[in-house]
Amino acid sequence: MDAMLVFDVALALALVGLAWAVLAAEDLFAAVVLFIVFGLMTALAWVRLAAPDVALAEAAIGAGVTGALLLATLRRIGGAESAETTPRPVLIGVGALAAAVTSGLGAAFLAAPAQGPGLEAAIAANLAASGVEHPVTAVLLNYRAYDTLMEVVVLFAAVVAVWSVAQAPEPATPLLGPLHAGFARVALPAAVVVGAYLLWAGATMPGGAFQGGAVLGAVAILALLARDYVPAPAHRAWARGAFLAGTAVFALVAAGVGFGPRMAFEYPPALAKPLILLIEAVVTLSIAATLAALFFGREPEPLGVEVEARK
Amino acid sequence: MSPDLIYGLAGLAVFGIGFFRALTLAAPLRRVLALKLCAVGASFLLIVAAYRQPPVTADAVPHALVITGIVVMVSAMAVALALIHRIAVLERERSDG
Amino acid sequence: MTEVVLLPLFILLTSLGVAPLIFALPERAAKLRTAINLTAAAAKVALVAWLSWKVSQGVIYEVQFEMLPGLAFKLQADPLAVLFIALSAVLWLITTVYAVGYLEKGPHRSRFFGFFSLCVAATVGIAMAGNLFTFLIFYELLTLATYPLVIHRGTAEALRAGRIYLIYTLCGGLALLLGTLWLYVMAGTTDFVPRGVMAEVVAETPVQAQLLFLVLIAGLGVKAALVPFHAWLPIAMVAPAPVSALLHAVAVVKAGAFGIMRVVYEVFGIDVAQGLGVTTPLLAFAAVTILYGSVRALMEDDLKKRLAFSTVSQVSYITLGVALASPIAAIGALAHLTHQGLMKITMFLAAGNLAEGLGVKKVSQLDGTGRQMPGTMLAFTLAVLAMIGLPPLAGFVSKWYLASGGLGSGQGWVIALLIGSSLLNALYFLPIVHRAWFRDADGAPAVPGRPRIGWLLTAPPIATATLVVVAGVFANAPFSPLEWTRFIVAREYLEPLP
Amino acid sequence: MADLAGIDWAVAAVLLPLIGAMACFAVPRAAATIGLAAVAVTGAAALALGLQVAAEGALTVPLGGWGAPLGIDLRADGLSVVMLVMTAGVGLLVSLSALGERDARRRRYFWPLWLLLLTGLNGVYLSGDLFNLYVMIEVISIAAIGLTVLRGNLAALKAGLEYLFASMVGAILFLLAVGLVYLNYGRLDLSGLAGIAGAGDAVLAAVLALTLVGMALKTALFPLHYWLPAAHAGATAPASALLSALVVKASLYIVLRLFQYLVAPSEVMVTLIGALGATAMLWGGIQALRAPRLKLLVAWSTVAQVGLIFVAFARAGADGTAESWKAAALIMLAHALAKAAMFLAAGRIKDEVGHDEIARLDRSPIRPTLAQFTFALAAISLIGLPPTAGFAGKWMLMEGAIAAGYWHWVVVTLVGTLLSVAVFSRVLAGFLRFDRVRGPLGEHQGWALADAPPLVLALGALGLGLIAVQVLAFLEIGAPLGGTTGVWP
Amino acid sequence: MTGIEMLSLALMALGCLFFVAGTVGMLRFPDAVSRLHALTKADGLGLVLIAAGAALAAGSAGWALRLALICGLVALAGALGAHLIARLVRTGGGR
Repeated sequence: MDAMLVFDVALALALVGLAWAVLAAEDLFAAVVLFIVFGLMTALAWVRLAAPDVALAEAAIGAGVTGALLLATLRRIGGAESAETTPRPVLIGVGALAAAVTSGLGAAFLAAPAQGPGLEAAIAANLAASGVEHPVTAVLLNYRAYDTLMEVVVLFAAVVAVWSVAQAPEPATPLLGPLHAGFARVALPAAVVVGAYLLWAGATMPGGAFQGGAVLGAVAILALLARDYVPAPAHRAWARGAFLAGTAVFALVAAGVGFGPRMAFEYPPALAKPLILLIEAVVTLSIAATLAALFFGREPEPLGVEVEARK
Repeated sequence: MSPDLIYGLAGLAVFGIGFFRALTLAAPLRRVLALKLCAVGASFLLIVAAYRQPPVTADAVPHALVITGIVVMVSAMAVALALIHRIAVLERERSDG
Repeated sequence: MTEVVLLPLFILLTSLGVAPLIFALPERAAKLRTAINLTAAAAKVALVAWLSWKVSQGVIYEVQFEMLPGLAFKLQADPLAVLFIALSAVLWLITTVYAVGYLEKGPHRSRFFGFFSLCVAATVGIAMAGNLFTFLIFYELLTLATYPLVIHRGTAEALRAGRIYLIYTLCGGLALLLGTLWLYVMAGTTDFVPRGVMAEVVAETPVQAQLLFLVLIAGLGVKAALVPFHAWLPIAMVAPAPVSALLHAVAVVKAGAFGIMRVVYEVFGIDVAQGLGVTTPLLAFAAVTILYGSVRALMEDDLKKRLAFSTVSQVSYITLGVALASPIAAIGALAHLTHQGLMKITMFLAAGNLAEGLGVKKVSQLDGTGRQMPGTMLAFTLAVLAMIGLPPLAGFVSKWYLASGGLGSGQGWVIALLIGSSLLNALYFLPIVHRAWFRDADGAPAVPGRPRIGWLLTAPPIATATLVVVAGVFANAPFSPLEWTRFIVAREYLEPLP
Repeated sequence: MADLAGIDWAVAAVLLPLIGAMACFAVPRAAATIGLAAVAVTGAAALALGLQVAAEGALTVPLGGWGAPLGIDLRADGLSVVMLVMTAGVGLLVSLSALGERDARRRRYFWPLWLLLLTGLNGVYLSGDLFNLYVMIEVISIAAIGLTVLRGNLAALKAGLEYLFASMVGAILFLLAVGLVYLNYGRLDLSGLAGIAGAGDAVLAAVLALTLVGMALKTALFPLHYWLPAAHAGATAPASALLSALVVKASLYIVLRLFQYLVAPSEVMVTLIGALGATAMLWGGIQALRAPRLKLLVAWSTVAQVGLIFVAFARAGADGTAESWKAAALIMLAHALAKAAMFLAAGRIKDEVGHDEIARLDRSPIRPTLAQFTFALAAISLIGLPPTAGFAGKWMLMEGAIAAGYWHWVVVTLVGTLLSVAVFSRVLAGFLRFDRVRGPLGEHQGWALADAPPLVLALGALGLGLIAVQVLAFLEIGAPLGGTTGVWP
Repeated sequence: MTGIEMLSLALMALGCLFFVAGTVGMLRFPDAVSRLHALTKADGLGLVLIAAGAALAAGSAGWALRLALICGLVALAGALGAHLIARLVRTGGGR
């Protein structure tokens, strides 16, 4: 098995090297591209550490959607760079601090028991009652469903914050030409099928709401880029509904089951699987809409509205 | 020298770089990148905690936590990028306004 | 028997409850505001009268509720408290009448009267505090309520005076807070108990007890204007006349002296304090303050500042009496607490009339004012004679007891001190009287035409002057201040009275 | 366990504001009414939970029925209920004063952001799981940043970005701590960890250090406070009241919880915290003295008060922490009420007078006397003069310090009190000065219904001092007794 | 080391060779368009070879089909990417 160790060491070094390259790149665009590569490499690392779900999420959200957001912002701020650099003594001081913190963490990490105690036994024991076969989905949507609800709330909060911040309409993106339109007509429906499949597979294999949502989000972003769909002010009500659908269904189901003898978030055993699938489906749609809205970056104001400058 | 040890240390190194640069970089976009690297470094720790020698299946809880962490991180970055964009727009308005 | 247990609370509420009412009144509702003020003051006097009759029957009222674990907000109407409340209630009534006249058309009268009644509420609270913790609460409330009054005029000079006043009194407050905390940690309780609570603590750690005494006296000394901490009193004279009259002659200054009395008698206990050897330095401080105050008063040309310095020295008579640690001296001290209040308020009210009516602020401008404002100057002269210690009047009574107390406890030099300070009093007061009556106003009077101050301003000083005479002549009458002090000291010392 | 009227109030306290937030976002025109109703209903839920805890003692709700290590538990004991009721009360009054917002965009987005913030806060106070605390902190910080930048001008946006970076670094440090805990103990539930956390091993040292730095960054303890003044001063009045009074408390609460559950801090750690707190008090005071604008002064006084809370925690050394967290909690409560009142009053003064430069406050002929009176009342509580809640907190602090013989903390607190007197007397003098007024002096003007919420808050701060003993008794319900006995090396 | 494993290893080695060639091409060629040329051609072929080798190693038909699908998609994406970059270069943007 030592061949894989060589690969692991190589990948680890590549990761550290890439991390330094991302932050040391002199040009912002290069930094973002290197960051996307770093994201993909991390996904590879997750695969090596036997965490397929996380690899999918990292690739789809960590590298894909985040990369798209970064590139979009880069275009909007036009690569304006503040030239000031931090003075050398501060660099050395903070460097020493960071090194100290990291080495402290390293010591604590090495002192920790390798492959120490965990909850895998408890998960396996309760898997039958959780309504899904795949352990990660069971943890996400049943054991720690409260965490996942709050995670979707964070996403919802992000879109509320972004809509409250951004206002002024901005210059339109350049057209991507006919070839892309043809490709889009073929690829996008296929991607939608892939997204739906990912959602469905989540119950038994690595996959699930977030990964599926991310793929569908990517589809929406491509549609926005190709301006197949231009968000109009009239669509705002629909968009608001889409953003909060996931959280609303999740919260109402969680509270709903809470009435009567059972605890909140405690699905009745017979209904566990359908309920989880219902929640996952709506959450996937919600995530896709939210990620696309985050990419679009602002509430689609009626174009004519002249937003007076804040005093 | 099992994989979890290698990647654990690599993750901490990535965190160190990210933490160092997050405190020293001035450009807001680069600081966002640095913070995302710190977050990835931190999630290495969790995934390594979940790693079990191959025949045994890995512990699913940290995986769920890291997925949540990724989604939280992307939403925080989205807000940061929206702020950066809005600041750039206002500064451009102010400079030529 | 505790019939109307809440009587102390009602007395407190007559002014505390009234304050927000007055704050909310718009400026032009002058009639309504005066009505509220006067009824509240009258009600308080009535309640105090009833209380004093009850307390003389041996009833002790007490209201208590727990504020912090182990610490209670406690109001207790014992005879000592009643004396101080009676004084402040009567004088508040008179000064309110005076203030209504004085601030005829001035701005912010609602705010003034609001804080004015808050001050009196604080004074009453200080009097009735059952433990040092409650005393501290009202002590700080007094600072907060008097600050806006000192800077009522809103001028830059008033604000500067206010800032100095705030620094002094808040530092005093913090010292008292530190003392109360330390007392609570060392003695386990801050309650006022006739024979004091510090007996065993003094036995164990005398040095710490001495330090605690120093901190407590420093905290209280600021308000009692003991020498190193007296500077704020003359500066605060920039306040309007009713404020300097009621507050700086009665409420604030007496609160400090009253606090010292409580600490010496009911926290340490007089014999424990004497055993600890802290009374002699206190005696020294009081003596120095008496002399220093009189000397500075001599040099001061501004009338109100001269009166302020005289207050500094007069208040230390009380501390002197307390520190002499003999029952007779204690009677002298307590009697002086009331008599000095009456005398000093007459003088300040008269000074206010002079400033308001004739625009006379300096002693040198006082020539011939006797003829122009006979009533006021008559009251002023009576108060001056009482202050110097002319036999039948109030001043003589308290000085007499102080002197015999000093003699009794072997401190012979006290008599020399009292005689000396009386002489000094005469030196800085008699020229005022001489200028007022025996010099004719050469040249045009400072303000043309009859001085236009109405009866609202002349009646109060005359009333207080008559009280001074009454307190002096009928000293042995049943409810006179002197009689009441004998009753208190009896309870305090539990010995047969001489 | 279903209970009081069959509803599980702990879950209700978290889900109600969430549902309210979504409703406000869905119907922007009716955001204000829905928002206010949601805040009121959440307040009722918090009170019901309080009654229940008062009756039955600490309450544990195993969500999903799975139990501690696998599932997530909600835990409501004395401290969390006091924080919940405080958040609900202050939040309701701030919401009332936010009704006066005229700008359409701000009115539309204040309510969903505020209710999401409320969800996060209630989530933190009820959470019994470390990672759940992390997610809740993220909900709070994103909503808080949304509120900070709601004003929309460049200064607010820049302050918001700086605040976002600070809270992201803080959250990541906390995530690292969670990672280390899971690596070593394989479980994340606080009550479970309290038992097995071994005495004095290196991991707990790292976890404690990381969390302390992370939370210090988010609560703006001295060296890491650089982002707070600009962010809190730049926001709109209701937003800054929420930020200063409530958001700062969440990370303070987490530090308290960790010291209670994971490991009792050692003497070195406690003195370090006290020292940082002391410097924060001095630095905050000095900066507040130099602050030109009213809201900046109030923001700097938050930095000082956070320092005071840490000093309160450190007042009696390591073994005293079992008692001194109550003093810290009391000061947190007093600060929340007084600071919210002060920020709202400052906002009112700025609306009436037109600007909030302290030097020119006394020149304006318009004097909002009621708002100024509220400001003064809040100042009295922040200074800590009797009978306010601030005084009760400081009294507990100094009493514990003297009993344990740590006199230096007493001296620090007294100096801090004098400093805050100087700071606030600078503002109060401006209110009471009349000789440089331009134009005729109006009388009783500037009074409006919007003055009511701050006044109620200020009177609350005043009145709370009188019932401090009941609050302290309530704090003791179900409080874990100082976590493990293990003392970190 | 049966025959099939030998063959799949050989195929994969060949594929890697093409990838290396593509990368060298990308670094050495002067302007953007020629670099595009190197990338799409060499990497495309390299990918197919590695996929074939992997399919042999995996053995089951299902995996072979999936790998083929992946090759198809990557080729499609590569072509579109190259086209868009080329359009950008022709219209004067890009670096």
